[in-house]
Amino acid sequence: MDLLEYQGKQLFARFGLPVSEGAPAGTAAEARAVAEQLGGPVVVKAQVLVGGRGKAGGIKLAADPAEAEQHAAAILGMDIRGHTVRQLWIERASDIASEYYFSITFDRGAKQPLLMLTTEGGVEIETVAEQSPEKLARLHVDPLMGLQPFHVRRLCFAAGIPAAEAKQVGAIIEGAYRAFIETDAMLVEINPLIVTPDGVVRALDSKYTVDDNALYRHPDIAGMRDAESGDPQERLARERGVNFVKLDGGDIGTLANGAGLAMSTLDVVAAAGEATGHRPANFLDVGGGADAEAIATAMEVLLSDPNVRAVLFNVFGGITRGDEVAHGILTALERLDATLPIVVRLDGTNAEEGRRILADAAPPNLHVEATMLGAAARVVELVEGSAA
Amino acid sequence: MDLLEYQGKQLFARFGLPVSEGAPAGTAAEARAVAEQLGGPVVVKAQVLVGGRGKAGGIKLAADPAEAEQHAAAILGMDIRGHTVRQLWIERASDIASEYYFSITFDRGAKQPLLMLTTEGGVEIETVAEQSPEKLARLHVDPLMGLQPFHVRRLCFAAGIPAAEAKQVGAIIEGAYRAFIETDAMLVEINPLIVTPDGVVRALDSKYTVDDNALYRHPDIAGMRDAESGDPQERLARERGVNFVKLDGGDIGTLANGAGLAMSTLDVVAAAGEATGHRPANFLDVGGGADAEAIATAMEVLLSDPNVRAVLFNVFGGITRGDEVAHGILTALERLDATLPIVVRLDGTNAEEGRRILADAAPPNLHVEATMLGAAARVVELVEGSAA
Amino acid sequence: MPIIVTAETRLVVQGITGREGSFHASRNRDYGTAVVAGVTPGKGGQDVDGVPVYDTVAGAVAEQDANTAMVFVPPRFAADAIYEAVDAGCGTIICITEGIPAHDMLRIYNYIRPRGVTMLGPNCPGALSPGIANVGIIPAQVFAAGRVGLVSRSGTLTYQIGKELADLGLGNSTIVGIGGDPIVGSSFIDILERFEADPGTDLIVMVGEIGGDEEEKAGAYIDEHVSKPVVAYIAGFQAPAGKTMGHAGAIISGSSGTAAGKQQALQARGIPVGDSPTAAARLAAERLA
Amino acid sequence: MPIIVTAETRLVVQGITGREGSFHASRNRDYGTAVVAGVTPGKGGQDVDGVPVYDTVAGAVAEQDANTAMVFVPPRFAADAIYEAVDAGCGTIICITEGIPAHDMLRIYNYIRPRGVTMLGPNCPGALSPGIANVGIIPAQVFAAGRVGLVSRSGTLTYQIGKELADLGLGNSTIVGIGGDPIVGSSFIDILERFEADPGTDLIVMVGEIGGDEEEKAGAYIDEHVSKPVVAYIAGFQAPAGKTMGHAGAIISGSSGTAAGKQQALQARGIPVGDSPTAAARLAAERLA
Repeated sequence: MDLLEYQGKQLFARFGLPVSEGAPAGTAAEARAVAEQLGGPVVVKAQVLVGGRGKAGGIKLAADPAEAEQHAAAILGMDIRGHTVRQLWIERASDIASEYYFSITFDRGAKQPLLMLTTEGGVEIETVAEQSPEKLARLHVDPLMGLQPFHVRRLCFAAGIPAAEAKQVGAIIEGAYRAFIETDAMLVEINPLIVTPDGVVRALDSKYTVDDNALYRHPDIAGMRDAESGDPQERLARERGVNFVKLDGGDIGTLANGAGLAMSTLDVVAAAGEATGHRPANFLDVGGGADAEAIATAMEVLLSDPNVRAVLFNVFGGITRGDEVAHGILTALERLDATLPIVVRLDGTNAEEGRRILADAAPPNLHVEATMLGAAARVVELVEGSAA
Repeated sequence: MDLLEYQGKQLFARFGLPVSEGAPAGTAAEARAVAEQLGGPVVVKAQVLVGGRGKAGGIKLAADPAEAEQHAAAILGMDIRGHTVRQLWIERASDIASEYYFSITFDRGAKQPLLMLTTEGGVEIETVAEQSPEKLARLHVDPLMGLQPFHVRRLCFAAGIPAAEAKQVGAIIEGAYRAFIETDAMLVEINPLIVTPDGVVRALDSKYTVDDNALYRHPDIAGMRDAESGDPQERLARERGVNFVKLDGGDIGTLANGAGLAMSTLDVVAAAGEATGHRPANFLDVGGGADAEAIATAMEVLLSDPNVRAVLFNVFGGITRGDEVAHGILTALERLDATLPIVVRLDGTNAEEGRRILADAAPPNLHVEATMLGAAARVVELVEGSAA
Repeated sequence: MPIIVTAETRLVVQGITGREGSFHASRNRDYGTAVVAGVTPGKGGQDVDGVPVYDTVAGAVAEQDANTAMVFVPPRFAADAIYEAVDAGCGTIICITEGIPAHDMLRIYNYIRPRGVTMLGPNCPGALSPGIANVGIIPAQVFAAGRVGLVSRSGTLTYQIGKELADLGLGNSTIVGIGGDPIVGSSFIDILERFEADPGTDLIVMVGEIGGDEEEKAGAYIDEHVSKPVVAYIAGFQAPAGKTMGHAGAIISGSSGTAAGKQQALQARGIPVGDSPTAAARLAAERLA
Repeated sequence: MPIIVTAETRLVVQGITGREGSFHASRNRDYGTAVVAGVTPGKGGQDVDGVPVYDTVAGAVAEQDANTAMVFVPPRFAADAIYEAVDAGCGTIICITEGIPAHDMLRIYNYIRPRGVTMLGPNCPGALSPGIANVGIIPAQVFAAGRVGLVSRSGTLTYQIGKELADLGLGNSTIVGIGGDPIVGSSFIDILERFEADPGTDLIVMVGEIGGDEEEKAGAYIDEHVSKPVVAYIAGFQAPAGKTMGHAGAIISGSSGTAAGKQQALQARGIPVGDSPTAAARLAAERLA
């Protein structure tokens, strides 16, 4: 789960990291009120889960509350790379002498947290990594050893942090590491980490991702999820507990059991549809051991996309039983009164029984195929036919 | 550093372990006041760093404040196995249905904390270990894994803790483990861990030892040290920072550099003096790199024991330099106006120079010996001569 | 000859009294696996379908010589279960549970690795050595015994490829599901090393997917250390960046972890990559022909 | 042939700019040890008596190929220094510092042990291979080169026995101080195993003291695994129970850890125990005669 800048900063503050004083605002009037309370110049910042806010005009300096209100009004509702701005963060403006970068990522390759620090902050870290790799200090921390003082020293020495700032930067590294560990974070990034002209080091932005699987340990963070955001179909899927990802521009709904098979299904559908311009509309994994009810729910999510003109079921039963899948399909067809073409490929546990159940019911729009490639070809054929 | 019962219980409470309500008292009047505040029957408990308080009459049940005052007056000043009672702990009396035992020791053999739990509490754990070892559940915890729920379950199952109490006992194990780790404890013992007739589990006593080397991390615990207690000579040594242990019934003061050599010196002195009944009076390690001043201070501590009638210096220089030792001895003799026989054996770094310095000064009561065994024989001879 | 699950496997099932635990324990036993014990705290002394249940893994190890643990407990309790199995001396842990917090596995991985413990998963289907032993949820009926080693991050996709191989007359030495989480106990390289050393394996099929760089690393490893032919399949060419595709580990971050990148990396090492499970199986059959 | 400190030793001294660190670094170097670097954070780029100083151990390892670290930093910072040396890849750590919290060493021990790192100390005098290398504070002039392996929990007591051996014409292959703390990086058994394997060692002298049960365990180990003659000395017969005798590890708890108990345990295994350093040295000379 990705957090908005101000949510990340709230966590920063909880772990003792210095951030600028500020408050969130949902309306222009609120933005003005916050600016009045802070006094002096403020920065109005769009809160969206996407980069490039500044370039898109989502971050504006305001000299006074009136200007803050104007900027807020302009930014709210703005579309930034597909994300509508519904929330702002208003904070006291900062004087900046230098911009550093610090992050902790969950390095799955090394299986250890990776700390990165550079004095070349304020830009994309990939750029620094490419253009001046010698300026990017990188260090892994064995989680069983834990962050030791030497890690901090080594990182600061390697990045060339001036001695006068090393203590502040060190405390920020320690606080961020604690935050990373204690909030089950997958990413904690501070870019830029600024130094003010009078030598104060402060986090001016935050990028913060928390492991979805660990949210049960952090109900406060789970509560930060922005229920309003995102695609309506994905929201429906989330509400129904269906493992679903929408793909842009597709017209063939797909469903499989198991993430790998579901991904593979997309690939073979895309390959089959390439010549005629048909594409998969979604990823949907019904998971292991799905029962009839789960299948029906998944179908409901699939059909909520009006662009979907045919559906492919690709189920290879392990825990999942073919007879349950067959019942689920029939239940869904009846309940949703679905008439669009549906191709079913069933294999594995109780597959024969499942195929018999489908053959017995024999709804006219249902087509059973024996192989995955055959099913992909068939569903493309059917959606192409329905378009004609 | 060993803590008194009530100090250990204060730490227990800090880590969420249930203890009886109570307060310390230094006078009979204070004891009465505490009893009045608690209401109902109370237990008056002598606070000394030695076992067997109950048998010695140091723990008494009082039905009312007046009786608490009487018991307190009787217990204060009492000598319990060489320890004078100066402090009491007054707590609400408990009804006891069962007595369990739980401890965490620093197992240096296994290099891991060792947890022990048994339902046979209230007696010396060595007795349980000998007489019914099958009732004593033992489990090591790898500190890098940390205490996991399975450790707690395994211990409770192995000890046969009734299911109804397992949750409370489990919470106590978890709290005690946190206390053990977070206070740098060498021992955390609860004996007895009682179960009341209405099923409440509570720590009725505490035995708590904290690593001296880690006290700098725990200034609050360091402040619990009972400066008044112990032998006056050991107190002097502690004040002067001298590594000293008094031995009962000895008449030969000993000093060496390094703990191993100091122990060995005791052994050879004891062997040499066995026939004539002379024994070492102390262990004293001046440590590595002792300078003249440190030697003089150590000598001062040695001579503060009126039973000491001769002194053996056994120094094998590594970091410690023989010339410094020689200067220290001469300084001490002069400063303390010491006339008792002193045998010196110097070896290692700058030993020749040290021996020359001593030979040049040649105080009449100073005898230089070439070997450790020779020095031990000589000091016994001299103390035997001085007794004649 | 099989790897990981063998005729020597003596299995203890953690969470055996749960719905899935009991179902698969029985199924594994019926297949011929020595399912010697189950563990459910508080249910010690009971049995599940004749398999004795213990309160602790230590009890199961002491009384039944269990050497392999299969973890079926819910994700919140899975880390504890894994530690318990390791602490009790099980040298092999197969964790089926899905949804374990990544930081839990981060600690577990770094704990077990220097201690030489073998782990599959979490979020894996287990391992099957056809005709010998099955530990996990792999539907054994799909697979035939043979000389193809199969290693995969995915469950059902593995079954799919197993079936495609079987349709071409090829069987497997062992099918190993390493799991779809960001950190799993065994990497492709760990399993490749075992298949390379296994005289019963002639060819290896590696089934990867988007996310991470294990496939790329495996490619380099194969180039240097694997003498047997390897054929690969990668799923997720259609996956958009930044979206988790079912598996917590299946996510494209920035430009890294794409299926195309993995395919290129493998092909650059001379490892053929099929563009469908069917194609991958055919490549395997060609190599063995 | 020596053990632990050898001609291959390339030493980095942590805390080299301190009083003791600089003194002993120079002394070790003058003896012939390859003292290739020192570390003091913030003093990188300086040198101590010609030895280059780095800010980090990683720097010293990268530029000077240091493989052994000697720790001279104060106890509060010693755990960090040890972790730094391990993390930088030093395979041998010799920690002279006294007074490190026991829990720090508890974690360090359990961390380094499965990773195969060799550690002496804390609170140890180091190791000396006469004529080859000296790492630590052992006064080399006391010892002669020869074929007696010497291992001890104590510093000056070791010098005493070394001198007694030298007086009898015996020299040492290596003198190893394992340290006087409750938990030290290497046990008697670890060192006995190395001396047993060392063709340059003919006899081993083991110098124990009160506290713990390492001597008893060593006795059992010698009985089973050591073919070379072993002679022992134990200090602390006069020590009362419950008092720490200088070394944090030298304390008799209850009935365990007494010198008499250790002596009996060793003698029961047929290992002769001298009742003074002189007697122990004579026993060694007799065995080698």
